[in-house]
Amino acid sequence: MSSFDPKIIAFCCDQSGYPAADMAGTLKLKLPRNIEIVRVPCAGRIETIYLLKALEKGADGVLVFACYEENCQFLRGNLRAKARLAYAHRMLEGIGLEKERVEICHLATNSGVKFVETLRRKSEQLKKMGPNPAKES
Amino acid sequence: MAEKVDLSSGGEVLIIGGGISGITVALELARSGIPSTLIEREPSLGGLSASFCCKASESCNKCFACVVDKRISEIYQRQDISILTQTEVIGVKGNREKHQVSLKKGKEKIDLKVSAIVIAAGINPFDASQKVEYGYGRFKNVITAKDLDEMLRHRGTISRPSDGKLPKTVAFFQCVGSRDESIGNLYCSQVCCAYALRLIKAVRYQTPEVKATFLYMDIQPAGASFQEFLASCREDKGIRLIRSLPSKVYHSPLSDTLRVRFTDPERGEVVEDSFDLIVLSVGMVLSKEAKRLTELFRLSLTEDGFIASPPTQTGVFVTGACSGPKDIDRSILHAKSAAFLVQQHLSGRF
Amino acid sequence: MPQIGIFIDALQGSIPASFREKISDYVKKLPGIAFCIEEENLASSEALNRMGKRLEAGGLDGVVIMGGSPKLYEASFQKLRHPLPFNPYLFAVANIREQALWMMVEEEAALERAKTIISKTIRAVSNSKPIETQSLPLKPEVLILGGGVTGISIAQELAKSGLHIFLLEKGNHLGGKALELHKFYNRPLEVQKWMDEKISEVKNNPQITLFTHTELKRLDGHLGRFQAKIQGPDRTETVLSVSAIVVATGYAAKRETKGIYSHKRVTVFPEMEKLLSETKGPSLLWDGKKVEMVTYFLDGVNEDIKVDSINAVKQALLLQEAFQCQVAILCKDMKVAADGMERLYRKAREKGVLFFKYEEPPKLSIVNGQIQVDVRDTAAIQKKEQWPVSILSDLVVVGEAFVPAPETESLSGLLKIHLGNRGFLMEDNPQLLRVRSNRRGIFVAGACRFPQEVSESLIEARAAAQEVMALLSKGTYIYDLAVAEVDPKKCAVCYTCPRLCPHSAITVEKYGERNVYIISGTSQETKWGAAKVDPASCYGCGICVAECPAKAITLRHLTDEQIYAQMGLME
Amino acid sequence: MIKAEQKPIDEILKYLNPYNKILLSGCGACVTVCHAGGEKEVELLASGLRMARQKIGKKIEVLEVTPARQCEPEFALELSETIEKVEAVLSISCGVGVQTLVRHFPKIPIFPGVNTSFLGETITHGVWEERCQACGNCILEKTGGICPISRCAKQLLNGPCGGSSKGKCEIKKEADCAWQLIYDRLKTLNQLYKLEEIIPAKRWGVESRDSGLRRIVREDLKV
Amino acid sequence: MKAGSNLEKVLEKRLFAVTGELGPPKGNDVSVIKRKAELLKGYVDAVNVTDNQTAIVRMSSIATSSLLIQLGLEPVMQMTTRDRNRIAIQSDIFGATALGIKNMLCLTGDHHTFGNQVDAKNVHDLDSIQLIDCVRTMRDQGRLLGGEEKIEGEINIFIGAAANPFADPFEFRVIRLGKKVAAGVNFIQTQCIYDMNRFKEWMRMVRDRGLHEKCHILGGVTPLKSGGMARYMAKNVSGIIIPDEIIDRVVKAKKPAEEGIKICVEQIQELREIEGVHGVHIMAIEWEQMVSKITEMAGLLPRPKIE
Repeated sequence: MSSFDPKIIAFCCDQSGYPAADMAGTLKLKLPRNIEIVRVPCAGRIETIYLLKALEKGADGVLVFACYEENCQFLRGNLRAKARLAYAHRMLEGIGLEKERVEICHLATNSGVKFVETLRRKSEQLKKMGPNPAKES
Repeated sequence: MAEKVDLSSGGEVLIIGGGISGITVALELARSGIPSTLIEREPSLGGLSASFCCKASESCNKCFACVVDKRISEIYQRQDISILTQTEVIGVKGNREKHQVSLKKGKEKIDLKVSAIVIAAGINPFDASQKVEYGYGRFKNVITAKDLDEMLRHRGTISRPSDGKLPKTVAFFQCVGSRDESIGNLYCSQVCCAYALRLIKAVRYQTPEVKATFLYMDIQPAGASFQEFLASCREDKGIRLIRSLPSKVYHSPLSDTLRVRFTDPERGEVVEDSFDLIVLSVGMVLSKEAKRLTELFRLSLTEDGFIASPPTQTGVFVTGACSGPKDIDRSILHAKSAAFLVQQHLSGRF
Repeated sequence: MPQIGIFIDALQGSIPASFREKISDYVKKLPGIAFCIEEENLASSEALNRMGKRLEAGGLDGVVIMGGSPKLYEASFQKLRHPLPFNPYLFAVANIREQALWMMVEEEAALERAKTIISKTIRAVSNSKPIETQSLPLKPEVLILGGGVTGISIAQELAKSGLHIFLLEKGNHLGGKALELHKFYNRPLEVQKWMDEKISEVKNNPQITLFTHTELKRLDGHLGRFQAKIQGPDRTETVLSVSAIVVATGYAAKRETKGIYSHKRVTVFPEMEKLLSETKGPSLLWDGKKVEMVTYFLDGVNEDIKVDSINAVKQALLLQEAFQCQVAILCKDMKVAADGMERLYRKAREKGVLFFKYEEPPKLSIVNGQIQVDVRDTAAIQKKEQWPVSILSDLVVVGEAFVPAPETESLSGLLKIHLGNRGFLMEDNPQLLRVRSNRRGIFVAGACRFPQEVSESLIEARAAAQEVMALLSKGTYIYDLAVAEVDPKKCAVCYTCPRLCPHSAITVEKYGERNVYIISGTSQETKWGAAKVDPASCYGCGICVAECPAKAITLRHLTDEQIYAQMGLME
Repeated sequence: MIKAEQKPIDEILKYLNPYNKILLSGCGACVTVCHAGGEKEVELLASGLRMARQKIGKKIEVLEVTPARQCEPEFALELSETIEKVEAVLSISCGVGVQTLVRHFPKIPIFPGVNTSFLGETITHGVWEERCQACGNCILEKTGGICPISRCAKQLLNGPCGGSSKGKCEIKKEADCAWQLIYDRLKTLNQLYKLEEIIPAKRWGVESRDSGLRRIVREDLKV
Repeated sequence: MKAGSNLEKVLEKRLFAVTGELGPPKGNDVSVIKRKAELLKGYVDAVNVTDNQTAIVRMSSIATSSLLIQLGLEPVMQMTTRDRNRIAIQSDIFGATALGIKNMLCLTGDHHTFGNQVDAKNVHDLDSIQLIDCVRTMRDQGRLLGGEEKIEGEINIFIGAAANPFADPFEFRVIRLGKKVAAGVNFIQTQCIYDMNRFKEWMRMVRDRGLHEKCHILGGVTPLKSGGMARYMAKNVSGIIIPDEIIDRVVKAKKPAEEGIKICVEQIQELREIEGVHGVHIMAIEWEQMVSKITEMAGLLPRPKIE
């Protein structure tokens, strides 16, 4: 396996993603290296430009951890995040980048296991896809 | 290091039981500016509902487990609630105005003078081994819904305790220990139907090859969008809803599966079916700790064996599942209304 | 170069000493570090006092705590707030335990990850600005919409706690749907008498100003200064200024009247309840004839609402005991998930009530003046050909469909609160904890959210009262200005943010100063111009910030730079 | 307001191929309101362009700016120093903005980034519908305030045509037939008599675009 | 007399007129016109020549009409406002009348996106009613639209237009017919009729306003070839209503084509009894050979010869 460690930016909603990350820590579940966790009050705070700037400035993949539908503390933050991801996907398709580089994963405060599994799966997937050709060298 | 118990912010109210009900009463009183002391027998807060996993499938199935986690982290952030874990009540004296309560934390004894006491001692899941014919404790692959919950929370996927493999067929028995004359529990625990169906939906969403069979008497609704939830369960091909309670479970050594005997209403006769895993939806019974507290506070029990709430002037309030089976949703609601009563009782006094 | 103070928390040894040394060596070499202190357990009060004194010395632009999850420390920040002039938003936490030490396989990887987290956190805190707290005075005045059993009990509870209540009832009498009930299923109480006492107590309670025949016409303002324009019977309009609002407008019942349901021998629960309470004699008369056989057809409409099952069993017991009728109850599932219902259900079976659990709905037909009900019971064990059974009944009681009250939709538009499934108020979101709406200061209770048994609605009423008290009891609402803020110069007034704010906290007003436009021909003022966020109602979620096409809105406690800093990619 | 939609990015990349340093200019007015060319979209498109070119190894430098309104000479001239530094300009303001820049900067290639669609009304957030063709001689008073020139597929002045059924236009099944709306509207205002007189042929050649380039001159305002 | 065309004479003499319809070829193959003309000769008083029907490019209506004149048939030149602006329309009318064409049908025309030139720019400078008014001005006042100078020569044209009683809003359809009459129309050919009750209701409203005296109304009929055609027209062609009983009759019939003809003949007989209907317009699209059979079975033969 190539020694390439995909750089993943994980936007974690403070209501579900970030506590799930803490729980994964307390359960001593191991994460792949090279993962940046960004704490935002709600997935709705994540602007589409963050997703694109992340890929542009060197990330190989972006993961948005949002609450499940109908479980968002701010009622529609997760739906807005999904809509912005769709916009980003259209943009990525336009410039020939794989859609899988940016993905959303719904979870709740106590989904530590799902948090780690998603990140591991994504890291493997990005290893196969190879580094992000569009990142600033 | 016996850290000196900091009672400066203890205030007027003692809350016994650190489950979701106790925590909510403490939080609501704190929001109204009334400091309180919360004591909990276990080393950590959250009680039974803190060990629940998230049961969402495509979208949230409203099991409220994540709300419990949030309330726990919120209560640690408040500084006007003093939390004493591994603490028990050993004696109480005093009348309506002032209650003299003595607590035991490890070797230390603490005495408190409070004007209101809230009992939120919660419940224990019914001991499934009492239903001998289901073989809980004898057969490895017969587990309770609580065990499955913890398995999903810590390991993320369902697996058979005997060999750790993914069970292809799972049976859920409802009303284990509730609505049952032979045990003497003549009440419905109200939560197990929705709880089991949510577990099924979560498991089937994660591992669609698992086929579930749900053996029930009457499906009890829970929450405002239960109709759509139940309709989606009925449409799901992998879930069989059969209105009959099983009578016996045997272990068949050759195939390491469990044979279950129950009546199939369509064919109108008794049938036997084999399952890789059996999950018992155990009901609620008053916790031993709660029984001790009822004697201590000279409270009475209801017909169903839960704590009857005393007249409010006595300054003693009962909330949560120990006063009658409730799910997390209604426990929070009842805790808020109890907090309001406490507040009225205190303001009545000031 | 901003001066940053560093505290390394050992968290009672859960971060090993070796790891801590490497961290402190790394930190000491970084530019702009004022000091780097290690603490055994930062959350303990002594450590906090030491930290407080050290911060009092001043000369710091920010503090970074290296330890566990930020959630552990937010409490200690709050404890620090009072004695110390150090703004909590200048604190940042480097989560090196949960998200570095415990998450990496080898220690070396954990150390390297901890270093990146630390450098990112330092950069994030160095461009964060202090955020002050504000307090909003709250008059102890509450508006309650809906004079049903929920509305009047909230009014009573809050009046007892010293608040002044404006109770608005659209109709001409108080009591709402509960007046159709005569007996509780679990309390030996005459509902009518109990309701009359409550109504009279509300009527002559000085704390409660009662408006009947009155409707809410318009609502402006936010928490603490809602301006509710109400219209009385003679079309006079008054404006109430209240701090909080509780919606308790209840539900409506829609009776099926097509086909056989319009037959005179088919009735609904309220009529049956009235009949049972008025008839004294040993036998029950319906349309002049003696009633021997009554059938209850449940779950035809509200399959997931318990009220029909509860009322059916209660009435069946009364019919069997007092009027020697034979009762059959047809349902998909018998709802016993209410305190004491299982015992009532068993008592009904002992008294001879027949229960049928159907899958396909039973067929009703008229046979010489009576209603024949054919039903196939799925719980029975007999062979298929013995079913369906046809029950010849003098009276069939059918459940009415519970639908939202007619004005619920317009009310949700007026109050800018969301509608949930089936048109009831508020979506079924666990985070709302049953009584909160999507707007701060507006609460929802009782059947208008979800139709339920009276005793449940009373608990919900008291819970809503508690929410109001928690808000108004201190007289002021203290909040951090960690909210969104619109730059009027950049705002293109495109109305995106008021539409998308889930908490309806944004309204559109004319820049800073109030440009008042008089609508031609009327004296009505109107404000038009840039969007404005009401700081007290904003939850700080940042949805509007991300949606604004002109990037005119900033989130004061989490700006773009801070997020880019956390991403650790920017130069 | 003018409504516009962004061009697919691969199309933009085609005609930007020869240039390695461009200015991407948005506009703070109409295209901001319809989320096609505001500051947010400028950032997004800039990032997309950089990544696309980075991917094929032909880096591009994108300067980003969003004047308040691109159809004013002063705002356009504000960009002059930056424009000197670039090889081409990509403007995601409406067609007017693009051509304002072209008039002021004749020597530099200027490209559109959006397709300017129509003058439209907001139905709900994110849904806009055409309302006006700017035909220069408004006939709304004749049709109860509903314009057949912009909302009828055949621009009839004495509609509806034989294809209107159940209130819908035969050309686009989901679109309302303008003349059905006009009929219903005038019926509620009980002014149906207005539909009985023949509306004469429109004088296209005098006021509409068919009269050639149109110019409004307000002597009272001229400086 | 407006133009002295055969159709006008038949109608003025209160005889029951019969008009056919002929679709020009998708090219310049004159033999197609000859073949269709032969099938219609002697069975109809005049033949409608469609103008790029459903926006599909065909030989122009003027050319085909003048060819029909040489073949001894009287054409009714259809003209749509979709493809020509007012300059082209008026100059075409000069040409047509010069070539001896005496009848004209003024239509708005099908939208160009239905045809095979979807990228075209449609014109719609005038609409059908403004076109009628324009032609009447040229004929009666000898002036061009909005122009002052006299036309060199006489424009004698018998003006016709279409009407669709089955489009919505139904109660407005008669008012619109009134507008066409006010604009100077001389005869009307309706959309093909299947829903007889609705047509009768429409005729009643026409009679209430006395429009049936101000212009000659010919009922349009189209024989159904098969069940499939019936279902297709009912579903896709808006402005045509085919009641289910008629669709069922054609679908269930052993020989659908014959059943279609039988229905068409019944319709013609029914139209003859309706007061105010002065003729029938048989639109046998690509089935011209059936016109002889239909006219014979409906007892419309022989066609009157009027000097």
